[in-house]
Amino acid sequence: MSSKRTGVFVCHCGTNIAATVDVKKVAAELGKDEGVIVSRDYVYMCSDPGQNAVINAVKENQLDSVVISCCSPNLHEKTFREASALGGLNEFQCEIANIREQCAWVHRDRDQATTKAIKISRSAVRRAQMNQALEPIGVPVTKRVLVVGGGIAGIQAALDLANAGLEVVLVEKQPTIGGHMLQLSETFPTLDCSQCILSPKMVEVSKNPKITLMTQSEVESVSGFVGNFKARIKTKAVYVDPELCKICDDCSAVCPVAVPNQYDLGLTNRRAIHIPFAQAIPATYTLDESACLGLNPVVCGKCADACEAKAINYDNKPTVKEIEIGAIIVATGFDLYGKEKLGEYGAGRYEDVLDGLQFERLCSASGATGGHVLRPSDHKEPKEIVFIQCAGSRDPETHCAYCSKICCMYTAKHASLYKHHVPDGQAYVFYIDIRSGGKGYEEFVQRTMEKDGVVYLRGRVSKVYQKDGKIKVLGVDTLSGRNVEIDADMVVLAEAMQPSKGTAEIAKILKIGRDKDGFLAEAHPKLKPVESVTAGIFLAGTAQGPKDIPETVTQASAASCKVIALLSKDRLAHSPTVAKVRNSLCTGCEMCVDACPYEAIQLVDGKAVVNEVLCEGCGTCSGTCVRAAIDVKNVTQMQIHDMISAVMGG
Amino acid sequence: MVKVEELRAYAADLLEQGKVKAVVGYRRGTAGAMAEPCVVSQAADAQSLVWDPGCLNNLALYLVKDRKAQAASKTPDKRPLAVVAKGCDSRAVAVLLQENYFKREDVVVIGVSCEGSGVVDPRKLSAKLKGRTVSKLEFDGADGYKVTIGKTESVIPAADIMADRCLECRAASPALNDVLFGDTVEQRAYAAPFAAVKEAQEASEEERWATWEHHFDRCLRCFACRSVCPMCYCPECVVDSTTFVITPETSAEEKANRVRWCERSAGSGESAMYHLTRAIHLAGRCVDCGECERVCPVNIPLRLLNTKLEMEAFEMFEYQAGRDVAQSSLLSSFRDEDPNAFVR
Amino acid sequence: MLNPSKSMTAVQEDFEPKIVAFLCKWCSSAGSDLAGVSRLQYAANAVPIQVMCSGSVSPIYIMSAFKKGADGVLVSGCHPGDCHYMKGNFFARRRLYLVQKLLNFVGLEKDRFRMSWVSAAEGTKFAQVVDDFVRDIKTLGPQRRLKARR
Amino acid sequence: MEKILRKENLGEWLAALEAYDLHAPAFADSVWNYARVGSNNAIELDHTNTVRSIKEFAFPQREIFFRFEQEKDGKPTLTATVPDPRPTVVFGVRPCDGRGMPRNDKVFTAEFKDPYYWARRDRLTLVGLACNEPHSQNCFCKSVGGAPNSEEGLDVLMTDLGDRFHVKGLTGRGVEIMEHGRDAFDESRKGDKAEVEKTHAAASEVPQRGFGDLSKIPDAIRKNFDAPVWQELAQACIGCGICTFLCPTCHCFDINDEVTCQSPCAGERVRTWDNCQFPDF
Repeated sequence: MSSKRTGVFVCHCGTNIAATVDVKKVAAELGKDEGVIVSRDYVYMCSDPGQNAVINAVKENQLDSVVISCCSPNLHEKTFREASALGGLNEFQCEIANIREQCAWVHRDRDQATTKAIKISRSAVRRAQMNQALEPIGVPVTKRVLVVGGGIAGIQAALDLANAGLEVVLVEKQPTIGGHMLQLSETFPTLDCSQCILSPKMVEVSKNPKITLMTQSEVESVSGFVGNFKARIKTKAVYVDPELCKICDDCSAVCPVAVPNQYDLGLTNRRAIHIPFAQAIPATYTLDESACLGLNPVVCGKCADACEAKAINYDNKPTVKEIEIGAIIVATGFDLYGKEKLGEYGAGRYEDVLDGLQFERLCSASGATGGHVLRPSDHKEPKEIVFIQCAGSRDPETHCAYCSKICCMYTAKHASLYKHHVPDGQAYVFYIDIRSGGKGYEEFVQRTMEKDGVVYLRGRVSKVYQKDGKIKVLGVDTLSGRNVEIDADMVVLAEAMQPSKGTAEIAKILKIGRDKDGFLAEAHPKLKPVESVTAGIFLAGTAQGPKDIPETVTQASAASCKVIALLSKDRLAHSPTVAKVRNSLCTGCEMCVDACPYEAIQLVDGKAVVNEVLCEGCGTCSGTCVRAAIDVKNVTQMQIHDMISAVMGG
Repeated sequence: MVKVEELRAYAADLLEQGKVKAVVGYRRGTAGAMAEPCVVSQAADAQSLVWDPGCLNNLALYLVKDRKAQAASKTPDKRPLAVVAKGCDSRAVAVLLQENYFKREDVVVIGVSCEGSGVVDPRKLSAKLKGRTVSKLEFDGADGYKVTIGKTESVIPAADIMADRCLECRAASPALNDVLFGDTVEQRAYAAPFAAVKEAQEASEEERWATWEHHFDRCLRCFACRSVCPMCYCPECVVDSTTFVITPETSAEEKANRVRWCERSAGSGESAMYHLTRAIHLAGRCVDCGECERVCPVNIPLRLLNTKLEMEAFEMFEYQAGRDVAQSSLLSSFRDEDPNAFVR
Repeated sequence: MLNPSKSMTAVQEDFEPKIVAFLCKWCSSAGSDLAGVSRLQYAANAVPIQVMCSGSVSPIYIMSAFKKGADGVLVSGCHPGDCHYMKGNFFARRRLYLVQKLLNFVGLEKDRFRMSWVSAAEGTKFAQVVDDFVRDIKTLGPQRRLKARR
Repeated sequence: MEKILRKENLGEWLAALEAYDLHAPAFADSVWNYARVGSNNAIELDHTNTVRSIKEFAFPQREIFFRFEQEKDGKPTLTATVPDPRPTVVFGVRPCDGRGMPRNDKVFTAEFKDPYYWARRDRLTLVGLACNEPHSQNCFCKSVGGAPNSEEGLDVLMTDLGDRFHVKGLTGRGVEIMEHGRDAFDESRKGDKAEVEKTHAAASEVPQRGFGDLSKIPDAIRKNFDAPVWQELAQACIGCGICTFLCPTCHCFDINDEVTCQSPCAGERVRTWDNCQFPDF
């Protein structure tokens, strides 16, 4: 009957599969199938002996197809395809039957699980027996990288890539790069000045010839595939020419419009024309069009008159630039959870209830108060200050379920900074527990408690309200069991970290997933922590999950490293499982042409023709064609037909 | 009122001037009052052309036949072919053009408006006459058909024997045409659009299945429905390979890759597979010419399957087959606001 | 012959439905992997067939599964807008909307065909979708209508 | 044997045949076809020609030859499935349809006796009904050597005499079923015979579509083999082949293995109607 020579290998995965699935029975049943020459089970197929078993079986029995019944193909398809290839088989003649994630792990009843495992394996056999030998299609790669987000993660990635000789386009929404790190005063645990360690890197970015910096810009759309993406970058109208701007401040001096300064989190005001930070890169003033008096010289035009360099031009328009890149690193960072959502702590209601970043600006020499900790309400020095940890974090009922990871540390930092600024003041910290894993972290917290004499109260705050000029903070110290009541001058909330506003949209544009908390999803929680699910797109920094600066930098470098490896080749292997037209059936109705998401199909003298490089093998064409005139290689309608039969026990 | 002499003259003229290789039209034949298709290639023969409510066929089919013949021929005749087309037939031509099956210049559409009369449904007629055949049939200009059986003449109310599609028709005049005979009539005051389907789906699931199982069981799998359908022009039918044509460029792989979705045997399951697949493959392509139903020797109400889908297409996706040659096909397009509630 | 299950509304515990589940590789299959990693328990009746995209699911697959005796057919893909291939699932949605209408029009029980959006992050939802489907089909009993009789 | 059957006694005769599967013309889905007779034994005999012919009573559209099964690397086991039907009587067979049967008999006997066909055929009794008038303007039995009252291929011929039928047993099987219902019949009286002949004669008088002298046709075809008329006719034909499915004497068939399970390999070998005009015949 069948002239096929198929080998089936059923993995126990220790007891992961064997505990619920009768692997011996699966192997035995599959052994009875047409064309199955070898059918074995083994405790760990992915181990060396396991892989060798495949290699040897292929050699000894001249197998023409192999099926491994094991874990999800996402984990070991590559492993076993390579093993089959070592045995002399074309890698595309190896198929994986997922009997772990989709069977053993989700069922208890041994008989049912075994029956299902047999069906899954059998349909894989039917498919494998009809697989063609295929060779990967070589695709040239664009050795240019798009880095989205100019915070410390983006900066680090851009520099690593550029230093490896790759061209980089760094896109930042704000007028300056630097991100939140630029707002910080000092960094834990060493308490060195944030801007002092960041600005050299920022300057390096602006100086590096390999890096094209695009501020006030956003990614509008991305098309293509790994090695060959096309991106459209939209840049807001830039009214001040960075080349000409001398940063003399004449413009902002005459600007009649004052608005809250977002870089100081509203603690100060700025002019419509302004420079975000003295260290801003690009080093230039920026005209905030939403605040400016209509960009209409007739109405105002003071700044243009004041500018000797003639750097200001109100007529500039937004621009859209299309760039070709080979890979993308997404580093869109975080936002604070938002005071408005934390009413229970008086946030938003009381001026002197601040969030962490505002406190950073109070401590920062370049900040609102020139580095003096003063109450926003009356500019008095707070003598009693309360820090509340986990504001929004670890609170599944009302806020975020996750731990924002850095708050314990920065709260300790804040408390200790406060003591350095106001030695005679008293600081209290409400905490659930202290998580200070990290080099020198625990010691830092201890110092804050012992040397700086900050009072740590283990417990949650029950009430925050204002009473005769003070902010009353009621809470409980669970260690002593006492109720605590503090008349604070200032309250600082260690707000939860959440993905930055743009994250959802960028994820949509890039077709990469997000996790349940909205952070960008990595391809594998352990083994692919910087890869997104989409080939060629990588993740760095807090967009992927809460982390501190060292971790962010590490991940940024890791992501760049992945990109460098990816783009080190001149050609990428494009999967050969692409659509194929059956000419004798194609009537040129063009339905597949309309349906193809990649414009990979054209009509050439009345017949559909597939551009194999553009084709991603999604099969939408074959689902649309009423004549079954187009099929995806190795997922043909014939294969699906037989897989259905197998599943139905036929 | 269509003046058949004018139609004949026009056809004769086309042939005389050699503008077309032939005119496909209707003539009196052996089927009693029901006209039969004819391919007229001599101007003189144009006199045999007729036009009346017995002209049931959708002649667009012959454009398909001709294209296949030309493709196979060593000396193809590139001259255009003319067809007499009713409203629905002209929509079929439109779909074929939309699907690039041939070019506009390859066809001359001689439009005829069915006006008030529409065409009769032979099934209804047969049901009324218990299988006896009618020798003469004409629309009495009002709301009835004058039918002659043997020597006896009688008038049957139009609504009783007019084809459902004509009762429901909203475009009785061919929009796509090179010439139009008869008065433009968009709709007749009989049934609402999709009335038959809407009535059919009133029945319960069980009743509906009882009906369709009865029909699927009776299917002879003669494939006359497929043979008569202008949209079933595929070189090979997906669900049945009797039409498979092996050409010189047919590769071994292609021959091997013929899936047996459906067995030759008739029987409810196999026949359901065939009819349902055919219906879905006609979604957004069926112009409701009713031919599949007419040629069915056991009178399976096939039209319902197709009109059900056309109704959904119209109501959910604002799509009408053959409305616009330039539109992209129902199933190769989508809108973000397409129904989503049925998805879990 | 009317399906004897028509009068039944109670779940037939003894009856184990055969369900074919077409899962798109990027979302739903990944989602069911997640269900596995999270060790969620759900009914073993649905056997997955992984396809690249829900957009590749031809109506004939569904008809064929029913003809071969499937008690239910599930097609699951990425949420609208999240398709790994940008728009494959939009085509699937329109196509399968019609399939579902047609099947029910000839009297196949509405609940026998189901479509769902399950993202790679929705392991729990996947398990839920399968369990709901199996429960609904158990109340319907075996599918005899479109099954080829031999 | 010749008898008279009053129309009101028709049911009585059918009732006497409970040992048989009874089929008679019925008007359903707006066509005439043969259908199993209901328990009330009420049948209509005012039918026109049925759409489907009687051939399928001996040559059904789907015939299972045998079932096969084969364990991997094992020997195939075959189970023959020769039908064992109840004896069957078909009423109201039109003489033209009846004349088809002997031609099919030839086909399924010529080289070897087809057991499947004959298992059914041997238990089939055909009760014809003479046509008193053509049922279609296309009737042409006389041109092909038939007649509205042809007895060929029938086991019984009934002739409608208004209030009663004249019933004539033509074969052993025919006489047998008349014997079963003997109480339902009356002896034919003097004059009946003449009336029957008169009726037959009248029917034969009605003009039909004619082909003239058949013997001339082969020669005529040879002469006009390349005549354009064929082309013209062919152009109108859509090649559906339904004519062959409905024709009483078309008997082309196809034999397929229908695999119901791929492993272990199992299925049925079936004979189905086919059409010698189909591209893949």
